[in-house]
Amino acid sequence: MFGTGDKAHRAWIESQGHSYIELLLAQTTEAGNKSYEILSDLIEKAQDKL
Amino acid sequence: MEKHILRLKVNGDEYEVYIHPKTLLAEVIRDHLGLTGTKRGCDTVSCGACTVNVEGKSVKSCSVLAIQCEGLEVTTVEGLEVNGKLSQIQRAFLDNGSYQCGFCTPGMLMSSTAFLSELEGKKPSEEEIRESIEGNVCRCTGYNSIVRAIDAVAQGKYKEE
Amino acid sequence: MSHAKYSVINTPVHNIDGIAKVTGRATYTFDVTLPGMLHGKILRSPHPHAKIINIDATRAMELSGVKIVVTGKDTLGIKQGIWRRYEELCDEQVLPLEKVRYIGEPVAAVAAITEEIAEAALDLIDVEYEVLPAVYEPLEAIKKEAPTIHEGVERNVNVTRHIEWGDVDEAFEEADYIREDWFKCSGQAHMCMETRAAVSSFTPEGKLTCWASTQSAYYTQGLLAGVLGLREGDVRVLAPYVGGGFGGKFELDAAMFCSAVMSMKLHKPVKVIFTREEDFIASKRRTPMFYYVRTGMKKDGTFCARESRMFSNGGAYTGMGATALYLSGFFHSFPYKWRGYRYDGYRVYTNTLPSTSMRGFGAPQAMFCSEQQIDWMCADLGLDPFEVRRKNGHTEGYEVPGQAFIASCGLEQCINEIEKWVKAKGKMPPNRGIGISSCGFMSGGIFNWFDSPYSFSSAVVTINVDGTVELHVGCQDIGQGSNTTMAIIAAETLGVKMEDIKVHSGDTTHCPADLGAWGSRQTLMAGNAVKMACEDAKKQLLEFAYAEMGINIVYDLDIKDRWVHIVARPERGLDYFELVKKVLRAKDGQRVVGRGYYTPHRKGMISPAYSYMMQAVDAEIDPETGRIKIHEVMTAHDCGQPINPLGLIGQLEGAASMALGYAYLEDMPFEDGKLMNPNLVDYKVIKAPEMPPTGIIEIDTYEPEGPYGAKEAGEGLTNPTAAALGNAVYNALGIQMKELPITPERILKALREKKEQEAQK
Amino acid sequence: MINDFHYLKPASLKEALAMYAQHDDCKVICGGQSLLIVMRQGMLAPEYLLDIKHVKELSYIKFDDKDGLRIGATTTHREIEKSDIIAKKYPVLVAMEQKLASIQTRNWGTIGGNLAHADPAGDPAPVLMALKANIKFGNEKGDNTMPLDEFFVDYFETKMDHGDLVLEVHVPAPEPKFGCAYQKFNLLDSDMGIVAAAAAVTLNADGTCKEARIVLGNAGPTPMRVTKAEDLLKGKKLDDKLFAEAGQIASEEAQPVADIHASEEHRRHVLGVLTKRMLKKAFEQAQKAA
Repeated sequence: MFGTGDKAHRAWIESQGHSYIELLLAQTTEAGNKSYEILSDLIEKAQDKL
Repeated sequence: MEKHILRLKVNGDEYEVYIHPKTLLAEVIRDHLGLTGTKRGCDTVSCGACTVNVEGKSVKSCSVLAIQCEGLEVTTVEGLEVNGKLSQIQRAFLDNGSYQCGFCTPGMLMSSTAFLSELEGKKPSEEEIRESIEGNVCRCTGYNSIVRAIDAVAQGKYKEE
Repeated sequence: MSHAKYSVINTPVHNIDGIAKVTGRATYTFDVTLPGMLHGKILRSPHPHAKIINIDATRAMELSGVKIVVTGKDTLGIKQGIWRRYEELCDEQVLPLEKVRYIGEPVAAVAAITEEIAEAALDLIDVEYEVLPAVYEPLEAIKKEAPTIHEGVERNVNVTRHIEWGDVDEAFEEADYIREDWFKCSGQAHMCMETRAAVSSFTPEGKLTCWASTQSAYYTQGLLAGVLGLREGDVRVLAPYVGGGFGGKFELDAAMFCSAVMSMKLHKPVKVIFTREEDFIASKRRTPMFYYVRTGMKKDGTFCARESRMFSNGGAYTGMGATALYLSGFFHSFPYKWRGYRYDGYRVYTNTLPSTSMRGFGAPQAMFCSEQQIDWMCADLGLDPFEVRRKNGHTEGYEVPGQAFIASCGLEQCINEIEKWVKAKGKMPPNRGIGISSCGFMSGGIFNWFDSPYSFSSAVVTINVDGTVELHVGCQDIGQGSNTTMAIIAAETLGVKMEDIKVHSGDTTHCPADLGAWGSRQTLMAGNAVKMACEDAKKQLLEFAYAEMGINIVYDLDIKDRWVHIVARPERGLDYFELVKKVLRAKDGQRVVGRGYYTPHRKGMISPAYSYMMQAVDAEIDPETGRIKIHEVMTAHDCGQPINPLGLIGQLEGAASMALGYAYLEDMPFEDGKLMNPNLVDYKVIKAPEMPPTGIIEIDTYEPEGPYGAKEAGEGLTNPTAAALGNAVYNALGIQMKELPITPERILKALREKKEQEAQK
Repeated sequence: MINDFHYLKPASLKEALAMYAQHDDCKVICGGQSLLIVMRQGMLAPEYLLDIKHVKELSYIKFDDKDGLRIGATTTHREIEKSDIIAKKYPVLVAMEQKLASIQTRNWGTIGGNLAHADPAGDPAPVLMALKANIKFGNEKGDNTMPLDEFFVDYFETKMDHGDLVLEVHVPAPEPKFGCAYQKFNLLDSDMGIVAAAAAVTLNADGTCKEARIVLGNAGPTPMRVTKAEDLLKGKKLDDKLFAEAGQIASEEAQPVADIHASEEHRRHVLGVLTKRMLKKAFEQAQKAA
C-alpha cells in the first residue's frame, strides 16, 4: 500500500526499476488503477522468483 | 506624553485611574480595574465581545477612548447581577442554553440588556431582536438560542411579580 | 435493547458552567494574570519561503523593559507534530532553525514587562532572509520543477491515502450511467472567539505549568514535554475555560511553545496571546480540497461504483491534515453502499498556512462533492433523489467492507422525515429552492497516531461522606458542554441529582489522561468511562446496602433520585445519604472511589459508532445580484439516545451557522502566499440577521456501544450543509456550483454560462 | 498599538476651533469609530488629538417646514435613527441609519465624523446627496457652507483644511411629489456596501419627472452623482425601460475598484441593478406622495 512511512516498500520499488513517486502521482493524475496493476505485477514476479 | 486622571463610575462604583489618553475603555476595564468579564476578540471593532454599556447605551469598549468616558456611568457584565441575583436576561440565557464557549456571552448580554431597556415594554419583532445583536459575533451557538432568550424577556416571561 | 426510563438523561438542565459564563466569572487563558508575569509577542515571517541567514536581536534587547528574545537556536530544535507515532510527519519546528515555509510563520519571540514594549521590540529584531521560490497550489507543487518545501520530500507529496473495496472496474461496467466532475473546496478559519492563548510558568524545581486554550490538555502536555525535553509528569496543563476550538486547538501552537521556552529561560510567567490577525494567518485552517469524482449508477438508481481522487492543499506542515485526508476519503463513501469504491487522497505541501482538522474533519468537503453529484445524476436520469438515497443508504448491521461495522443507523427514517417536510412545503416560488443532503459521521476515532500509552478516556469518581460526588475527567470542555454531559451520565448512573455532582476537568495534574475534544469522541468514549466509574462506585454502595438491608440475594438493588431501593419493591429502601455515611464508616473512613476507562476494541478501523442525518436547506437567490438568502434549515438527525437536549439543539444551530458560512460566505483567498482577509471585517462569519431558523427532528435509535445508547452529535452536523445549499441553488436556478464558497459572483457567472449553453441549443 | 498623543478637550466650540488652529499635527476625534482603527494600525499617529465628542453645541436635530432639517455634527447615528421627526419627514435617512454598522457603532459614532472621514463606502453621504444636503464647516476665522456634492475630493479627503471642523448638515425641506430610496449590496446585513446606490425622484403635477438624483456609493474615490442618467430621466414619463437605461449608464459611469469581495465587472453590474431598483422605488414613493 502506498503511503507515508513506507520506506521499505519505497526502496524495494525503486530497486525494481520503477520510480515510487511517479507511480504514486500516476495513480491520481491518470484514470484507472494503473499504478496498482504495475505494483501487483512486480509483487507477483518477485513471488515467482521465491 | 502626559497621563491624565480619569474618574468614572463602573457598575455603580466610583473609580479613579491614571492613564495615557490613548488608553481604550476596554483596557481600563480589564487591565486597570481587573474586570475580566469583558472580553476582546478582534482589533477591528467587529466582534462585539468587548461590548459594555455607557450611560445605558451599548458601545464597543475597544473603539472608545476611556478618557472620553470622564464622569460617565459604565456597566459591564459584572454589573448585571445585583446582590447575587441574576438579571432577567442572564436567567433567560441559562434556560435557553444561549452560550457555549461563553467568550462572546458578556458582550451579547450587554447588547441584549441595552436593547431590552430601550424597548420600554414594546414587543420587538424577531428581525429587531436579530439586529440588536448584529454587532456581536458568536461562533458557537448560531445565535438562535440567544434570540429566543431576548424574546422571552421581551415577552415578560422573566418579570418579577 | 429497550430504553430505560431516565431521570436525568434527556431532560433540560442548565449547563453546569452556565452561571460562571453569564456572570463574567469564567476565567479563560486570555484572562489569566500571574504575579510578575511578562508579556510575549511573536515575530513572523513576511516571506512564503525563505532561508533564515541571520537573526540579530541586539537592538531589541537594548529596549528598556525587554527581558528576552528567543529564536530557533534557543530551542532544542525538535521537529514536532501531533502524529507522534510517525517520525516523518513530525515536520514542524515552532521556531524554525533553517527556513520559513509560509507567511506568518514564527521566527522569533520576545518577552517584556508590557505587551506594548514587546510589540515595539519586534520592529527592532533584524532578520536576514534568503528568499526562495515558493509554490501555493497542490497541483503546481507536485510538478517536477516545483521548489522543494521539505528536504527529501519528493514532489512535495506529504501524505497519501488509498482506500479501496470491491472490484471497482467490474462494478463500473455494470453502470448504465457514469458521471465525472471536478470540485474545488475552499479553506475555512476556525475563528474561535478566544484567539490562541497561553500563560506558561516555569519554576526552579523544574516544573512547568501552562494555562492553554486547548482542546486536549493531555496532548498539550505531551507535546510541550516533547519539545522542551521535560517529563510529561513535570508539565501541568490547565484549561479551565476555552473560548472555542472547532478542531484548531489540539496541536502545539506558538503561544504555548514560545511562552514556555521563554518562561524556562527566565523562570518567570510569560503570557502570549495571538492577535486576531495572527490567529488568521498563523493558526492553521480547514483543508482546501480538489476533488475528482467519478460515479457509476444503474438506470434504476442503484449505485455501482465510485472512484475519487483528491488533492488537498496541506500548506507548510502536516498537523492533523493526515487524518483529514483519510476521513475525507472514508466519509466520501457515506452514507451509501458501494459495490466498488476507490479513493486516492494526496496531501501536498505548499508555501501557505498549514491546513488541519476542522469541525467535520474533511467530510464537509467530501459531501459537497458527493451529495451534489448524486442529485445531478438523479436529474440526468429522471430519478427521485429521496428514493435513490433510500435505495443505497446504510442500514443497521451493514459492514463497510474492511472498514467499519454499522451497529445502529437511522438514515432511512431521516430521509423519510425530511421528504415529508420538503413535500409539505409544496412548490417553491421562482428563484427559490430546497436542497437536500444526507451524511453520517463518526463517534470518536480509533486512531492512536499520538501513540498514547493511556486509555483513550478515563474517569475517576469519588463520593464524599455527605454524598456529594467529585467527578474527575480528562475530557475537555471547549464550550460544547462535555462537563455537563458527563455530569448527566454520572447523576443518572449513580442515581443522584445534578447538584450532587462536581466535575473537575482541564487539569493534567488532577484529572486522568484523555485524548480530549476531537473527532466527536467525548460523549461516547469519555461517557463510557464515566459510566463505568460510576457503576464501580455504585456497586460498592450496593454491596453494603445488601448487607445493611439483609435482603434475599435474588433481589436487584438500584439507586434513583437518591433513593436506594429494591427494584421489584421500590418502596423498600434507604436514603442515599444515610447509606454513604455508613459505607464510609464500614470502609474505615475511606471515601468511595470508582474508576472507569474506555479504549475501543474490535470496532473496525475508524470509529466505534456512526451518527446519521439528512438536512434540507431552503434558499432564495436574487438572480440579478446573485445574493443568497437562507430561509430555513431543517435537519433529521440520528445521534442515538440524546443526553442533553438543550446542548443538542445548540450543537445543531452552531454547526448550521458555521457550515452555512463555509457554504456561501467564508473564504481564505491568498495572493503570493499572503492571506488577503486576515480580519473580521473582510472575513465573513454569519451574524444574527443572516442566521435562518433551524429545526431538528430527532430520530430514535440505540447505539449498543454508546453510554445509554448515545453517539456523536454536533460535529457531523457540519457535513451536509454546503451540499444542501448547492442543491438548493441547483433546484432554484438550474446551475451547478462546483466551487466553494457559493458567492454571488459565481452564481451570476454560472447563470451566464447556462444562458450561453441554452442559446447554442 | 496606538501611539501616544496629547489630549485636547475643549469645553466649547469656540475653544475647540482655537485649539485646532494652534496645533499643527492635530487630528479630531468625536466618536472615533473609524479614526481609532486607523490609529491602531499605525496609519495615523498625530501629536495632538482634539476631542469634540462632548461639545454639546454641535449636538442637535432641528426641523422647520420651510428651512428643513439641521443636524449638528456631533449628533450620533443612533439619535438620527431614533428621531421621530426624521422618521416622519425623511424616512430614507432612518432606513439608512438602521443598516449602518451595528448599534454599538451608531451609539458612539457621529454624523459629522462619518462625513469628515470621507470613506466612499460610507452610508450617509449618498443618501444626503440625493436629498440635496448642504454641509457647513468652519474654523476660528469663519465658516463655509456648500452642497455635499462638492464636499468630497478623493478617498478620505474633503474640501476641509486644517483647522476646519464639520459643524452641521442641512437638508432642504421635502418637496411635494418626492421620493428617495437607498440600498447597499453587501454579504452581511451589517457590512459596508460593496457598492451602493441612492436615488431621488421629484414628479411634476402631470406625473412627468421634474428632477431625478442618482448617487453611487463605493463606486469611485468619492460618492458620485450620475448626472448623465439624471438628465436622461428629466421631463420624461418614467417607466421600467428608462430605469434600466439609467442603470446601464450608472454602471458605465462608475469607476469601481476590484477587491477580494467583488470584481470590477460585478460591481458595475450590481450598481446598474441597484440604480434601476432604487429609481423605481423612489418613483413609486413620489407617485404616492402628496
